[in-house]
Amino acid sequence: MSELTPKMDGIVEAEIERTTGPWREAWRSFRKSKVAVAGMIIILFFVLLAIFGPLIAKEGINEQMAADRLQPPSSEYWLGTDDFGRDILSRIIHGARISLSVGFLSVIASVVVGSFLGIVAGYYGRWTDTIISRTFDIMLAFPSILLAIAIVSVLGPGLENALIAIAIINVPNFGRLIRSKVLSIKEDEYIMAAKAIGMKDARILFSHILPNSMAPVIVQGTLAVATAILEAAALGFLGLGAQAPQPEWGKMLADSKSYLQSAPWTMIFPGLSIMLTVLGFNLMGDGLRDALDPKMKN
Amino acid sequence: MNERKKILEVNDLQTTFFTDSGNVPAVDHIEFHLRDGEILGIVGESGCGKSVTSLSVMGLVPSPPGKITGGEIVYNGRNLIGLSEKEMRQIRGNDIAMIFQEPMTSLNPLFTIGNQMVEAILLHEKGWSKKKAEVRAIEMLKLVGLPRADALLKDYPHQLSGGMRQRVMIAMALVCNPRILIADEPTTALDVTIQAQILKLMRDLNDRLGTAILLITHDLGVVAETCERVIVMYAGQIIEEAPTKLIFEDPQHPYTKGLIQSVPDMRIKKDRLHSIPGNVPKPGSVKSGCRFAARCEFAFDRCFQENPELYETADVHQTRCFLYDEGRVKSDGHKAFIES
Amino acid sequence: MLNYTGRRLLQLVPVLLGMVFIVFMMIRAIPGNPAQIILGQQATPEAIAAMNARLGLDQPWYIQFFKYLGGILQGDLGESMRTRLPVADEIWPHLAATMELAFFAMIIAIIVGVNAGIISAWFQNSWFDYIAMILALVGVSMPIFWLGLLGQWAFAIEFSWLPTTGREQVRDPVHAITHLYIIDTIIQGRFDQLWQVIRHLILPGLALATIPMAIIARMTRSSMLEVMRSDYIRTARAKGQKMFWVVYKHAFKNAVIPVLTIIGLQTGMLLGGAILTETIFAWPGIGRYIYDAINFRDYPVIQSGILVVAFIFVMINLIVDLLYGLIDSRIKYD
Amino acid sequence: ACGGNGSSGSSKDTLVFGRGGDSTSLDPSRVTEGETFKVTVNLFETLLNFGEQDTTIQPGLAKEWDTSDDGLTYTFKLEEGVKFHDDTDFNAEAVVKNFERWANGNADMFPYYDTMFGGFKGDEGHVIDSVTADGDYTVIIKLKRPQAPFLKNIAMSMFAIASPTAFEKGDDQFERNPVGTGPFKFVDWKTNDSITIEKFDGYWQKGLPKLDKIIFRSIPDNSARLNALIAGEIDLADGINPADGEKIEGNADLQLIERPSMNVGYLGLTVTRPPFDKKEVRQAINHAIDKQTIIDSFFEGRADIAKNPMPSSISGYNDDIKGYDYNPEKAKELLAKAGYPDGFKMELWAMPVPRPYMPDGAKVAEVIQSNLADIGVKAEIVSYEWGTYLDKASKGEADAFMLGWTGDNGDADNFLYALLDEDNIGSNNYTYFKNAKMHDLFIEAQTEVDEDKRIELYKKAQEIIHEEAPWVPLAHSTPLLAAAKDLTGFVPHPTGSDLLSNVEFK
Amino acid sequence: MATKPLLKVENLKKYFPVKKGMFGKTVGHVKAVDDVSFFVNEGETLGIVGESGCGKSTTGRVLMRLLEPTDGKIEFDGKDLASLSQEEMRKTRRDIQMVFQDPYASLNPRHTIGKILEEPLIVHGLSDPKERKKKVREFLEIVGLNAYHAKRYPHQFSGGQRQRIGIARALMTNPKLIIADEPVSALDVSIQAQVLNLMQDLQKEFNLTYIFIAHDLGVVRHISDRVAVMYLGKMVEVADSEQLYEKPLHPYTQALLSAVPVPDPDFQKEQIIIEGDIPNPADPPTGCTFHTRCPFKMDICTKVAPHLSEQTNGHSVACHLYTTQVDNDIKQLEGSL
Ligand SMILES: Nc1ncnc2c1ncn2[C@@H]1O[C@H](COP(=O)(O)OP(=O)(O)OP(=O)(O)O)[C@@H](O)[C@H]1O
Ligand SMILES: Nc1ncnc2c1ncn2[C@@H]1O[C@H](COP(=O)(O)OP(=O)(O)OP(=O)(O)O)[C@@H](O)[C@H]1O
Ligand SMILES: [Mg+2]
Ligand SMILES: [Mg+2]
Repeated sequence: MSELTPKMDGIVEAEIERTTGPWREAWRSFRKSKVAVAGMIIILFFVLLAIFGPLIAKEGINEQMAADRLQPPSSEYWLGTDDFGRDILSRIIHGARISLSVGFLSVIASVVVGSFLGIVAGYYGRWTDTIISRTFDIMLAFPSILLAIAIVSVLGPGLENALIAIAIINVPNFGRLIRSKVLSIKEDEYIMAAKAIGMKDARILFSHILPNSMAPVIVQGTLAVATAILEAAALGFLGLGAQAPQPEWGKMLADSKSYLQSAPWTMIFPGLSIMLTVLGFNLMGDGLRDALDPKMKN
Repeated sequence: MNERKKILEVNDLQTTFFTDSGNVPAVDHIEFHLRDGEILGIVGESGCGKSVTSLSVMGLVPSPPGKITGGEIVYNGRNLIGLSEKEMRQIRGNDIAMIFQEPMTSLNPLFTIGNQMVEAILLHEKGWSKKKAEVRAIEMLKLVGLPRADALLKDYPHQLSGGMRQRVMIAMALVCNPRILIADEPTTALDVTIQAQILKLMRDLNDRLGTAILLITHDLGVVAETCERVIVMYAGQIIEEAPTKLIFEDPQHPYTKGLIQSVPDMRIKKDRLHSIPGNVPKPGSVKSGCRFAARCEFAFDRCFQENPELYETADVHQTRCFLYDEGRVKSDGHKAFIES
Repeated sequence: MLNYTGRRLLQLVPVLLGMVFIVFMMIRAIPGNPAQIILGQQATPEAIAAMNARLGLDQPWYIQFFKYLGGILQGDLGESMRTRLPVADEIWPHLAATMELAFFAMIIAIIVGVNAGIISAWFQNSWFDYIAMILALVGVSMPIFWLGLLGQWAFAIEFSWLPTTGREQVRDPVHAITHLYIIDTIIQGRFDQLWQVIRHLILPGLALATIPMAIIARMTRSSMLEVMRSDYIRTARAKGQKMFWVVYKHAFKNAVIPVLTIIGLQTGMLLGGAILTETIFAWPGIGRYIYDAINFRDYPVIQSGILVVAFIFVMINLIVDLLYGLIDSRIKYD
Repeated sequence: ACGGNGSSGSSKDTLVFGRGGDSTSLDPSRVTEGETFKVTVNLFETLLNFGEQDTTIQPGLAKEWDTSDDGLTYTFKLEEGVKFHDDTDFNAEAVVKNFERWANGNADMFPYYDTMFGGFKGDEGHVIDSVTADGDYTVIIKLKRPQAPFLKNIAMSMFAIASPTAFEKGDDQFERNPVGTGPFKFVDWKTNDSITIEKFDGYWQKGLPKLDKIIFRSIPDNSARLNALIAGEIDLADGINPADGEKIEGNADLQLIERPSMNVGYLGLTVTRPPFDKKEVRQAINHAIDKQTIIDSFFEGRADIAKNPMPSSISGYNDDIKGYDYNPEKAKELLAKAGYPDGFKMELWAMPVPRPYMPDGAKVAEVIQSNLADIGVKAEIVSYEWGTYLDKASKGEADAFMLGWTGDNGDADNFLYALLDEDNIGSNNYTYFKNAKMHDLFIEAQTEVDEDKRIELYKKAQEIIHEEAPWVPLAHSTPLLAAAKDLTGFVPHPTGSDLLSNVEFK
Repeated sequence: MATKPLLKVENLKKYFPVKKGMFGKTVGHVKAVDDVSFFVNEGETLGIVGESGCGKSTTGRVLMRLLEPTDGKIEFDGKDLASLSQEEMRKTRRDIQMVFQDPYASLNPRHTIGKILEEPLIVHGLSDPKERKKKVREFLEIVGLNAYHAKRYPHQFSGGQRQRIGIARALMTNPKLIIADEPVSALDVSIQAQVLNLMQDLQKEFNLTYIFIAHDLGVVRHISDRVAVMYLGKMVEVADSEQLYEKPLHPYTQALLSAVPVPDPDFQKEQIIIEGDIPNPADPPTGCTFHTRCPFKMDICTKVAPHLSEQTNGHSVACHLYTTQVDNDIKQLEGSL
């Protein structure tokens, strides 16, 4: 069998730089995209802000200084103060924690539930599929913001409930995504191969189908974090999300609506924070899509 | 045969893809010509640059990331490189036409056959009425052996079988009587019985219309049955060029030789196939020396250091191998090769 | 195709039924008694009891449900608890208001988004592409209520270019016939009013259009890029076709289906989800109408309102599905 | 701003009145909600009117009236020559028909009639015995027992006299096509958008109304409404945030208008929920809250500190009571006395919607929260969406909740009894406060016809309330409106229903 | 060469329902495999050729019960596979393995080569991790790769290398039968030769039996001892490969053979170019499915489907040209009319 091995290694080695897994490969191509990295830096910035910001933020978020109400940005209050005389910068920093947690937690919840339902529907098919898919159809036919409002109305306003509502309205999106992904992976040849070596269904599901359907979920998840932050802000704006004195950005926006003309900084900075964070997730989501979804690669 | 005029000359063509993972010289200093009315084959394994060569001639290299980075393509005395998009459009379809590998995807699925054919005609026959163009389209469809040609005009591509679609593609390509037809693996996606039909059609058309054909394939059988002259490509380069008969009777490059021997022959059962070890390198992955050296059993030191040129070994036969370097230094490799 | 449409409509029945049921149960899970809310702080317990009796809220839920369902099946959407008007009568002006706004926004979004997407794909990696796509990303990242308020501030207050709120010049109100004011003013030949109606549409329309525009642009671009790589585009170019026609005829027609899907979904979403825009611009639309109904626990309005919106949503998607067939003859409805 | 309002010169005969919500009905007798009355007060008239800016009794459709000594018989002499918008005559028979319509209804149809007159025909508590016509222009109303605020009740805009020919066509018709005798008649209603009314040429008061047309526009968002005013799209805006007051005053094109206050905003302490069952705790909370800061920050100073559950303009107001002062130390002492030296945890319910008596509940709650923190009480701010809020609070589920009240007829009974008596537990008495002595005082006052005696009774009741401290009365706010500079003759009424017949543009 | 049949297939059928409408009403069938019978002797290679869509892959999959057969008997090593329970079948799969066509799609992109190769061992209860690793290394070397490749991912290999991995995976459980579904179709010629040689070497070394599915007649001839030709779900001819290539009986086989381009410009062959396309398998022609393209079509061909019958020793063909029973069939047909 001498001819099978010789001289091959030189070529093989030339082609393969390092031992790289598919994830690391994706990371490499992700890193190459400037916008994606920019998005990641924005997110990282806010994440660090959320983690460490409260430690360095000059003042507590709830210290009311009636004398310093509605101060414009200055060297003392970099982003000015709100109508309680609270430092807006401090509140934005603390708000990062809220917005990011709502974004992440709600998406994680909907990914977990959605994936579970999607996998069950996609893999087992038949009546489970019918029931689950129909339920998704029903949920998707609702205008999502109305559905969220209705859910929050049932549960009562508050950050946790807003989070739950956002998680619920996102479930069908992930469920459908996973279901279709499972359906297509089910037809892939390596699934056939796994069956052919005598593998059991459960193992095929968890060791083959699940990991391979994760890429679009991660992409979708990143983008969904962005949407979730916006939705939380919208609910906050309607007074159905975070409650006083939580410095949630959407609520800060709503609270400062009437100062748009007299004290514009109270509304511009929270708005900008939302926009930047969401932009960060969107940028990163795009980058991830290019990195993880080879179909979109040029 | 040699008296026929060279209608297409490709000199020192280089096409490079500028990708994230580096520059890929997909076509690396290629030089060949096509004579009026001949069928020239380009063979080579996957990724060796056959399609890029043909797209370069058409000025259709996907850009970005691809770009023609050097050389000239002379058609009818005119260098196509550097022509404006508008001038190039005049040439495409009119003088040089092209058909592609996948008949399933090469026709726009959302337009009828008639629509697409008429479009092709009207693009170059300014002032023709649609009616006239339709008549011409039907004529062409009949020419390529499609039954019910007029009804076919109203059909969508998906209503046709693969073989029929490839015939439509050919008809559409020939609609303006081009001088050159470039066919990029036109039968690879088809079943053998259908492949036989299409190849026969192409030979007939070449006979009757005198269209020169540049036939790209990886199937040596197709080359043997169809082409007058063959170019063998490897990793972006031409490594051998000769009339078909010569290539099969007296292959010179070790790669060509290996390739021919690798093909299982339907006529005789061999115990064991000859095989070329190693993998086909991507263009650009071999930085120095002969692209084939790593897989070559006759390789010697020089092969790993310098890239050989195309040596003319006979009037009509060229090979890119140091074994045919006139000023060659005798070596073990050479001896072994000659003896083999 | 008719057959298919019929079947699709039939398939809608369980979805809509499920929806009615979910909404029905959900709004009853919302704490708060409609009678109390409608009657307000001043209400006496007797008044509340009397109202509960009138509204049938003292009956077990399943009786209420089947009564409502029975009504729906006879085309009766119920009667608003608050205003005591048939929901069917009340809903149309609101729906029309939102439809006018949503369609206006979608038209802007489609025209701008589709072309931006096409051009970005055509000149991939050009400056236009980069800028358009960054703008699109910023667009989807924008809290629209913020954008709306800023827009109102800038264009209506600072520059006084556009009206801030409402659908019409209040001092010169449009005589409503269809409640789609653009149509109404045209029917009546009041082109001065038409101009005003359009001016009123611009700010909320733009606010509402931002996100769909961005989404459409991105979707068009990626769909176009995929199509532009395909063989038949190469074929079209090899024929010598002009790039403009290759892009707008051959490529776009093929790229349009996912874009259409998105357009359908977004239109549907705007119809029920424009609550914030409607609030900020005092647009008497359906989102606001249902939102208010939720606040007032006006059960029939919530139920029927959501049902109507969902029905339109699925109908739009059905129409989009049927459009696929017109565009792509490979899609067969059987 | 030019805002495109130069479309026609006649615009100055038209008033566009921007407000927060739409009316639910245009039949005032059928609703309880203020946005309806804002319109109907201009379409209909009542037998008696309130004063221009107070709740004194003034002639209305009845030019004279007379009360019997036992307080059981009222005789009204009606204006003559008054026409309804449908050109039918207004007369005694019409009045009788109106009363009959109400008395034959039920609590669902005529909720205010129920509240104000104790029920309907046949009910035990129904106060009105009979309403009869004596000739064309005299109406006699007989009561079963005296009712002190009867005349004030009659003057409330829900008891407006409508054209019998119109309401006999059916309630549904009538609600959308109101016909009254008011200075304006109904033209058009675009739900949730606008209601248009125009001058009634046959109005009986000469020279009125001055405007040709009024358009009531709903603009739910406060900021958007102000924007519309600045842009000149509306001429008069209701529900101005106190925060915007200064800005409006600084705008040469606008004027700020203050509505006389007849309200109270308070923090209710549910006395059935420990530790608020202890009087000392409730008093401690009263001492803990810095009302001045609240008023300065979130009413922008446009409110009076409240010490009683009703505003001082109402007769019976006890000004001798000394309000709890802001005194955290004292509060801590009281807490310690009650057995909570380290404070406790509680829920603080914040109003989710702005109301005239509380323009921004959530923000006030934040101040209260930080005040309470100073005395060691950890308050968690909770909010429900408005319907839920009221429902849950009325079930006694809140520890402490913010709420308020705007008077309907300027009578003490309409504040004290309505909000704090045990009879109203489960409806308007959200604190579940109960006091037998106070209850007796209220019942007595309801039938007491002697005004001085009544005042005494209410003063006593306020003392009890002060001592027991079921509330922390916070503020009597001055609701704000804003208008274009050239608008004159607008006199805001404390009840919130403004008659616009005198309004014009200069 | 042993002559005991390892696998015996009788009247195997696989119909795919064609569904329509909301309730998925079955309106017809694609007869992907229609009444196919054949056998494979131990240690030999049976080649199956045919054009695209004729049911080659389906046959392979049904044999392993990756698709449930609609009807028929599959006797493997004395057991009727068609009647085994799912669990028994799962266990039996260690004796029958498959190699797939697409080297890019048949390896899970998220698993390392080591994991891919280990999996069959884990699944079939070889639980000592050390031993498993050892075996993985051993087989990697056997198929011409290196032990250190175990740590790598599929995308780091070329098509030919991946196909070797696929083969190694099939070998891990020491199977008796390997069904190879177009294992070299996606490979370049020079690589194809490597893989074919490897497969032949392995066959000798491990005494394997192959069912080798391909559409390339040259490849099939090279590797097979016997060859079966399929057309539209039916087997039209089975013979020793010498026999089949030298003396094809069925007109379709003849056409097929003549259509294959031969890499020899001097070779003069008689070209039989058959007209038309392969019919739609959902709506196959009546009678002999090939009659629409057959140059020798007779009346009977449009009405009666020919049976596969043995002509000479081991050479069977399904064609009326060779049917001795033609007359009987015609009689039968007339009787039924
Ligand atoms: N769009 C592209 N971007 C980057 N590289 C490309 C692109 N198109 C082709 N290449 C490179 O050019 C080389 C030659 O490709 P080409 O398509 O000409 O091969 P081929 O000989 O036609 O192969 P096949 O037989 O597979 O069609 C490939 O190795 C590939 O890496
Ligand atoms: N899961 C399926 N459902 C429905 N029809 C199927 C399915 N799988 C295969 N078919 C049909 O069965 C027929 C035979 O398919 P099969 O894949 O076995 O062909 P093949 O000979 O392997 O072709 P190829 O050479 O293209 O691989 C085809 O017409 C195909 O469309
Ligand atoms: Mg190619
Ligand atoms: Mg196959």
